[in-house]
Amino acid sequence: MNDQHERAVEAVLFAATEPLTVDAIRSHAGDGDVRVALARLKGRYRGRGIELVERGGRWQFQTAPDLAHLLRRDRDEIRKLSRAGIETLAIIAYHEPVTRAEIEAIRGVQTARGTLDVLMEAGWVRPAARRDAPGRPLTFATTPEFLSHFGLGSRRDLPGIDDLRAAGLLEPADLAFDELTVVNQREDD
Amino acid sequence: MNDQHERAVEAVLFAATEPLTVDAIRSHAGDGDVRVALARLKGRYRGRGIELVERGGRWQFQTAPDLAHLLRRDRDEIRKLSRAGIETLAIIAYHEPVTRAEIEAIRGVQTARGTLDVLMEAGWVRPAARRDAPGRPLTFATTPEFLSHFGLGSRRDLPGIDDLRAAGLLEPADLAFDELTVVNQREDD
Amino acid sequence: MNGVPEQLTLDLDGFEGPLDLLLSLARAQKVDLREISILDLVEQYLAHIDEARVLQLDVAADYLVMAAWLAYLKSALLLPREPEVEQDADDLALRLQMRLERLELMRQAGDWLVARDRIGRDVFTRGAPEGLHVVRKAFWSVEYYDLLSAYGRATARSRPVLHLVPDREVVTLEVALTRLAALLGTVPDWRAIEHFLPVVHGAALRRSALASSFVAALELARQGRADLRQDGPFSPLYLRRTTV
Repeated sequence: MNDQHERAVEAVLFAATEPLTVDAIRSHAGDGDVRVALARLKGRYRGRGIELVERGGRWQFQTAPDLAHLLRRDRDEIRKLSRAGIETLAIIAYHEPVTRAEIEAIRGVQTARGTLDVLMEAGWVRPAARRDAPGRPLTFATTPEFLSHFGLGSRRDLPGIDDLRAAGLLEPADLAFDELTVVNQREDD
Repeated sequence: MNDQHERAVEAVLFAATEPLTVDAIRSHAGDGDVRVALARLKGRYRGRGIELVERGGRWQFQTAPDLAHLLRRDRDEIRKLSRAGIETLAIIAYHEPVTRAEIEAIRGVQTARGTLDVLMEAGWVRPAARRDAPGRPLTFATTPEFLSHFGLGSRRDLPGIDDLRAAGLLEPADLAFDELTVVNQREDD
Repeated sequence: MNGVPEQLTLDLDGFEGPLDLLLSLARAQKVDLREISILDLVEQYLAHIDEARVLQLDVAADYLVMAAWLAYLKSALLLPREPEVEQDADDLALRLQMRLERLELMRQAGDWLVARDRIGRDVFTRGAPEGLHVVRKAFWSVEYYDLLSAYGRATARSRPVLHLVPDREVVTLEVALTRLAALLGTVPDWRAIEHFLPVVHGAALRRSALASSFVAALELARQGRADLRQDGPFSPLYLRRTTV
């Protein structure tokens, strides 16, 4: 019963407390083509008050964006990010994995201690691997929650990211050069 | 616009943290006949993986009852019992009912708190009567599951001490010693 | 109280570092960042900093560092055209322009991000999800053999250890000593030790008699009652009563 499987996928996604990968869905919904079921469900909910979306390979139901005004009432406002926080988040999203020094090189200013903490506390940024460079600095990257929170299917949905990458503007080597010029200038002083 | 109202009701119910009265739904979803929208939605979700239900005048989405089992997935894990666990189990089997202190006296080492817990969790050991002795210590005994796991009809099927000795299972230390003397004699030859 | 410096202080405070100030000045040129006149930009920036200096304001070190670097860039850009130097200055100017462009892009991306349909603000997930649960059932596995050998192992640790040495016929040292002392009195001259051994049956008992008699001979020699002689290693051992 194909339809039975689609029902199962629907129920599992509804019950889930977080976005689910296809594998996670399969482990609960049992045998059947999960992708086919997801595609059908996505179509079925199109234009409804609820929609099925994929974020970074994870699937979830959420309310339709155009109904936001009805639902926002009574809810706590999302804590507003500082300008530095927004900028830092964008830089990490475009350049990940990226070190703190590289973030500072792009912004041309030191990053306040709290800025990265706030992003990590929100669950949007996580420490990633250490860079294989002198001092082995820690790098930072975005999380699946970042994609989900901002409604991104993947990082490729970030505007212009492919162009920037093609232009070589997202290369760590390029950033390192900027950093170097800043440091050299400081030492010249 | 009727459909728009239905969408709103759908989204409101989906996002609600608790079942909502018709009035509560109206206060969020705005003007429109909430009851009509609810009836339509109920029909729309009939036979799906989720359904819209009313309980005591409050409405909510819930997983279709026949799919509830999907939300609870059992995973079997085969785990090996620790050495201490096996020894403790064996002592209980041979000496039951036996107190913790007696087990420790036989093993010659203290029994970690978790060891007996694991055996009880496995269903092989149960607390038995209290010993009529100072402190009235609890005794432990094996269960029918223990017998069936090891294919025993009763505890009498456990090999006796002589059988164990004959099988070389009883005194591994002495066994090793015997082997050593044999080797020495051979070297004499 | 002078109103003007305060205003200027605020002016600089409003910027997040020198790059931010440069970017704001560049935006004021109202052209695409790629078309920007770096020279104009540098002059505006330096004018800004100079003004702050004239007013004796504290200017953060970062801004001064950037000012020094921009002053260097300006002079390099204005230098008479020497092929290598010119290349270098143009390259630096291009890099500065690219840095500004990238910062601008990141700013726009940040604005774009926060304007997205965000969960908890614009879109909402299910308010009361039932949740998915994985119930782990542990199956413990033990083999019957492991159970039995564990019992042997455990009980062996506490069971009193009894070592049985099988009874064996021996010629004790006492017997050998008495016999040898008595015999020595009857033999006046050197005799091999074998001569003094009791007649016994079995190779093991014979070896025992030899060993005990040998030790007995050593003991008598120590007491000064017997002399021992051996001509070389493993050659026959001779005994006689000590002659005074």
